[in-house]
Amino acid sequence: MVDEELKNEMSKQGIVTTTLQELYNWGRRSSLWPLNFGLACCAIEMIATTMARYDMARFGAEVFRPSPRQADLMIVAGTVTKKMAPQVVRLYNQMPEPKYVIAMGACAISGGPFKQGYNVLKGIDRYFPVDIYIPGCPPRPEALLDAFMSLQKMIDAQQLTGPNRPRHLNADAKSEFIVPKFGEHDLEPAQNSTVWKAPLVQISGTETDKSAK
Amino acid sequence: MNLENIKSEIEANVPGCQLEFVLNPSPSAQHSLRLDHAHAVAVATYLRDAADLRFDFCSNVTGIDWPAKELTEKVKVKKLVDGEEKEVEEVRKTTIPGTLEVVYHLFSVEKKHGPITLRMSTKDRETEVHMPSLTPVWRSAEFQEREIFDLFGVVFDGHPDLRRLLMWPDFIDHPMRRDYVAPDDFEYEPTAHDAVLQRANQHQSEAIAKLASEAEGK
Amino acid sequence: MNLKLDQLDQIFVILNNWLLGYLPPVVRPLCSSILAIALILVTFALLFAITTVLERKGLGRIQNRFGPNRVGPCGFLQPIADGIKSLTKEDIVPNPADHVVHFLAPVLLVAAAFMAYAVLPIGRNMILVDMNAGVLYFFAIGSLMELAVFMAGWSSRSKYSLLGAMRAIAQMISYEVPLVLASIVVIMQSGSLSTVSIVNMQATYTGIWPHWFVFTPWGFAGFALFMIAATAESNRSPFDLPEGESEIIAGYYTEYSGFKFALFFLGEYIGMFATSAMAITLFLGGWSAPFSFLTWIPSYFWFFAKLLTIILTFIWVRGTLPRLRMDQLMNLAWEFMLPMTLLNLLTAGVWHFMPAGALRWLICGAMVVVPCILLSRGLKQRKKFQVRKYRFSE
Amino acid sequence: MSDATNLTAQIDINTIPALGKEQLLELAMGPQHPSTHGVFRMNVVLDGERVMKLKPVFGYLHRNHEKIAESETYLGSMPYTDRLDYICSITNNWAYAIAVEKLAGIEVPERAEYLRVITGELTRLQNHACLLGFLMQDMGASGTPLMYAFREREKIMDLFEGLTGARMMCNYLRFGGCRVDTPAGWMDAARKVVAEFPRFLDEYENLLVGNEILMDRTQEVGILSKELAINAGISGPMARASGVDYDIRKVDHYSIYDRFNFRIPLGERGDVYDRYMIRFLEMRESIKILEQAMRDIPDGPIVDPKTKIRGFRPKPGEAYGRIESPKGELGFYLVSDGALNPYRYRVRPPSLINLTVLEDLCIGQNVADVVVILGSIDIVLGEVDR
Amino acid sequence: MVGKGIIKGMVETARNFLGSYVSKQRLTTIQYPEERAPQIEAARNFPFLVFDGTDAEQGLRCVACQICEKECPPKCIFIEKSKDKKPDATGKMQFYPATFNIDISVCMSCQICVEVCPFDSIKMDVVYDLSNNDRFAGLLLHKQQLAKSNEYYNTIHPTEAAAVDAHFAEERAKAAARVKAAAEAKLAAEAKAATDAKAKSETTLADTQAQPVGGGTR
Repeated sequence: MVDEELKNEMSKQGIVTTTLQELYNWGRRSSLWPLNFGLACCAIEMIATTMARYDMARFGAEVFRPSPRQADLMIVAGTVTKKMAPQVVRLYNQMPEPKYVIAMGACAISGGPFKQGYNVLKGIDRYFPVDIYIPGCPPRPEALLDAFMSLQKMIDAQQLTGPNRPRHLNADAKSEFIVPKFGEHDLEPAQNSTVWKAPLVQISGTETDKSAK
Repeated sequence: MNLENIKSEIEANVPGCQLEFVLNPSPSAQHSLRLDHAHAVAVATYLRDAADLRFDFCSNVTGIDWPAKELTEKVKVKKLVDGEEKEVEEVRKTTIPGTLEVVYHLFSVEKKHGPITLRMSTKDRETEVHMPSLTPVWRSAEFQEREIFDLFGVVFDGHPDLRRLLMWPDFIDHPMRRDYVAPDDFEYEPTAHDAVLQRANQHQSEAIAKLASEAEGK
Repeated sequence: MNLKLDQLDQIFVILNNWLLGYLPPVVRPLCSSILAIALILVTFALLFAITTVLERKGLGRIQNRFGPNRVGPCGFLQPIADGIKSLTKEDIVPNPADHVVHFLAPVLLVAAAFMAYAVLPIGRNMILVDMNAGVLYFFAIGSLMELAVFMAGWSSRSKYSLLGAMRAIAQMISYEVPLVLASIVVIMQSGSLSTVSIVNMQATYTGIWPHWFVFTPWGFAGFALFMIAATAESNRSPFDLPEGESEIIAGYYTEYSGFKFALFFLGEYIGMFATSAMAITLFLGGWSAPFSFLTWIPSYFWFFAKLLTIILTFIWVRGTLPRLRMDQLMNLAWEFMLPMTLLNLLTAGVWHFMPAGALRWLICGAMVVVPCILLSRGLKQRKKFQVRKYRFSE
Repeated sequence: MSDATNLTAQIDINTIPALGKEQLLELAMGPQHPSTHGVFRMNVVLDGERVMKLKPVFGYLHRNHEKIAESETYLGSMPYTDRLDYICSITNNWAYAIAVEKLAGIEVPERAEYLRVITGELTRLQNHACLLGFLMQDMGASGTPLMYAFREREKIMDLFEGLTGARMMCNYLRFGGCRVDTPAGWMDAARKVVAEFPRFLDEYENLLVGNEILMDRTQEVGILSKELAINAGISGPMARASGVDYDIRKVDHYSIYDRFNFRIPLGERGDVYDRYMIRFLEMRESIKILEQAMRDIPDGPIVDPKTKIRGFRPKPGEAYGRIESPKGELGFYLVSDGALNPYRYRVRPPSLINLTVLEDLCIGQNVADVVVILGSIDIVLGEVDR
Repeated sequence: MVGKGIIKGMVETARNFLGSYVSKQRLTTIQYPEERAPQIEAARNFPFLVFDGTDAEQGLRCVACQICEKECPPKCIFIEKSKDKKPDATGKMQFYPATFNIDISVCMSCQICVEVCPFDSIKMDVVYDLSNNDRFAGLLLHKQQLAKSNEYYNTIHPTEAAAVDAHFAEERAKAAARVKAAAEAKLAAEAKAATDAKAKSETTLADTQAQPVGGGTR
């Protein structure tokens, strides 16, 4: 591996160095094919992103694959309901590594405005890891493009070896996640505890004067 | 189209039916008729087919949950207290039994009039939740009655395909009932209020207790 | 000057001979073939890469947008990135699938698609094998691709794959018939199954006009029918039912991922190039120049120019038309394409036996146009479809 | 590493009674399927490619809108209505506003009515344009018509953003009026968009209306009879394609639609082509309404000054209000018990009720027709499942 | 003739293809990171808090009245009132928010908080490219992130901000007038008290009159 300084020096002198890692990361990031998969309102903005005005195709990402087997990127666009959650997790499991997830919109991140609904999953990251979150309800198409570029940057910065290597290069890391089952009252399990690590919120939880109100 | 006239017309043509006129005090003045279970289908068929009514378009079917309500009213009662007749205030409690109500909104495509509103109630909310289905009269009620069966738990007798519509088949609750308690998934509520805050706090204390017990176990 | 241009035309042949000159004569034929095969593989793989970009950019332009323009200069490195990604992608074989067949299907598809190039003359004297049954060989190889498709659909054990494979088989077999029949007229006329002699026949000129078969009534009809059938054979829009994404997800390759999926993509495009090249060979004069005064331009240039034109038309059609339905596809094949190709055989016969002149043109032209109108009207009337008038309520 | 489950191994066979024929293929289309317009599932039983049985499965986008609304204030539910039929938020606002106005007896100033009509008809335009695009997408037209439709939609989205601040979730209407008045120059921009819209329609007509493939795929496919349409509660363009002369804009005389001169196109056969063309013609009529409304719009207040934003409590009672949304009859049924939030809040979703006849339309058709029929019904899952 | 419609369609797409090279109408793409669509004034995305002057803490207009917190439909605002007071935009002593959090992973950009705010302190921002990979900390905006200056508000919503500024100027003028009036009243009262005292000493009558109260002491 060539260190940064040397590389800069060489590129100044007109020598372009490309390591295998860079080539690999470049290939991965330049060819992110999303899964043709929309859930709710945000899906319309996702479609709008691929349309003429915003044209996601410029990044080589207009190849919306209808089959998860051929997709690299899952854009969770919309509310994930509890009835839908097992299917979403299954779709994620069916995607081949390396795979990435963008949680688009409030609902996909946290359940959003429908958070308190009995059939709404409070965020898809309860069942599998999400790489980029886009807040907004719905996020504008530009926001999706922005998230897409952040994802590309994230891929670019990945080291293929060492402790920080991405999941798909780590033989110990799982690429398959538990698919929840339909229970009598709720999904079982309600979250995948290996993925979902919510901090114990002390912001409101300990506000006794507020709860007394 | 006066609902009173319609009522008397139905009563004349469907013998034995018991209709109750339900007044709607709001400015919309959409009053309604409450049907009895035994004659509901007959009345509905009459409404659909009668030449001057022709309510052929059942637009909307709604369920409403009325849990048992305890009314407390203070009543002044004359009582003999210590041999003396006195007016005493007494708190009288009356319980209005809970019921599940289904509301149908009808329009006429042919005559272009409407709406009229029909209602039906179940006997209670626990066991006697049956009600005749009007799907044989209006197909449009099919999915809506299924939805009410799903979310309120009203069982429609005579419905061709009464399954849960929105929730999964193994689900056992009826979430639109007002006493439904949603499952506990309040792990992360940074901006919680009121009821949610209580649930979140409860969750939190449980989680902390669990952590503590785990630590003890170790 | 002329000599030089001739050399340019034959540059690959000359280079080949020059390279082989260093080898012992025993291995020369083998090495020659290997060289040519390598060249074909590289050229058409490159053409595949360019076509995917052109298709995506062309569709983009049709749809009022840019299309890929960020990866590499003007987006032309896009296929390379796609390739790298596909190569490094995890390869999933579903547990219930037949692993061996699942693996063999894409390999067979690509192999079959490339094998078809053996008999396609890419330029003057540029052909791998000048087989005297070249056309026959081509269609035989074409059926191999159907086998590959069915293997893919069957081995995946997925319902969508199976539906896709069923559709693909039905479609490909149905269109095989008009495809072959449409090309028979050329064989009748040229009296040869060899692709080289077919092209050589067309590479002569009257004045400045070439003797391409497409410039005869039967040739034109044959070309049109051949192209329709070829579109169906290569599963391109509007006949892309086997992979009709809005209906059956991705058809027979629904369960394929990673490089196997890329191979399917490659195989489909290579197959499409091959059928288009066959159409060029049969009807458009192969590598011959469109005007006699343009013969100085190297022959392979003309071949690729014609190929690119056909590919662009494919892209254009894809950008415009909705997909047909299965039964309509079949109706088209059996009720329109088949009778038309059979009548076209008759036309070609009449053309052959009539003396040259305006009358021949008139009769043969009528023999093509009249049944075409009648058949299409019949098709339309039986289905009773029409543009409708609507009433309004005030 | 590889996944054990097959893609379609999730069929719920219990929902399809066995038919005793071994050649039948059970196929679950959805909930993730490219042409179910979201998360909708159809359990289809196929004989070859012919549909023998079809059972829709709902609830994959059941977001408990009605339950949530019972704990929201009346105004607080307004932004939630945006997310019902998320393609046309303003008509959803409108239906809800009309129901609340009926419940509380609120009058709407004239300018606000005009603004409602203008934004509502713009919504109808973009909904129908998108629908035609999606329908063509389902037929496999590789996105071109959809792209053209979205090109026009973006112009209308710009208008919405200029007026209401958001592209999709406008949250524009208020009880007794509208939220904000038009900013300077907005009306001119809107006039320009409306004036250019017919050009798009012509382009569309050239591209597809006379297309033989389109006609062959849509004519005599998915025929819905007039009687069934009425009995099954079908409303909107779908009912009108079957010849039901019922447009709530004409029947209920709500808002100020009486002032405009427009016609209702009616179909004869009730097949997919009619449903497609009725929407196409409706767009032309909407343009007429828009032109008249933009010509006549008066100055004045945009909201009834008596209505309160906070602490709005209608008297106990109930009301059912409905409008002609682009999808059909969108109704809201509200029961008030005099509190800050509705006691019962019910949406009458045209998309769901129009799906009642899906099985009737699909039986005996080809599997490729199913997606086209579904597309022609024009559903939005946010509204179907709420 | 079959094929006429198809050819018509092909011509249309060809026209668009060629047109994309000459006309902006037929090439509508805005190449996002480099080009951006012109900012629309009414646009809204997430709320922010306006502060006057330069100090975000001191100039914050919010008085922690918690109306927005209550009215927010998805309940994504969390406010904690301060214990002490500070002068607000018009100079009155008011509470201020000790904590003001907005969970933008829940916010639905409905603008109701802006509508109900009586102090013009919460407004809608137009920034949309907020993608983040931090689920918890990255999407919970605190007071420091939310507070943005009035100048910024003026740049993104000029018309609206001008009206608000005018309103505030008026309020401030009124407040100043009130202060002045109060001061005058105080002076007058003092003078009166002096004369009263004088009178009192003369008349020795008990002073039962209430103190005259000036404006602005509320």
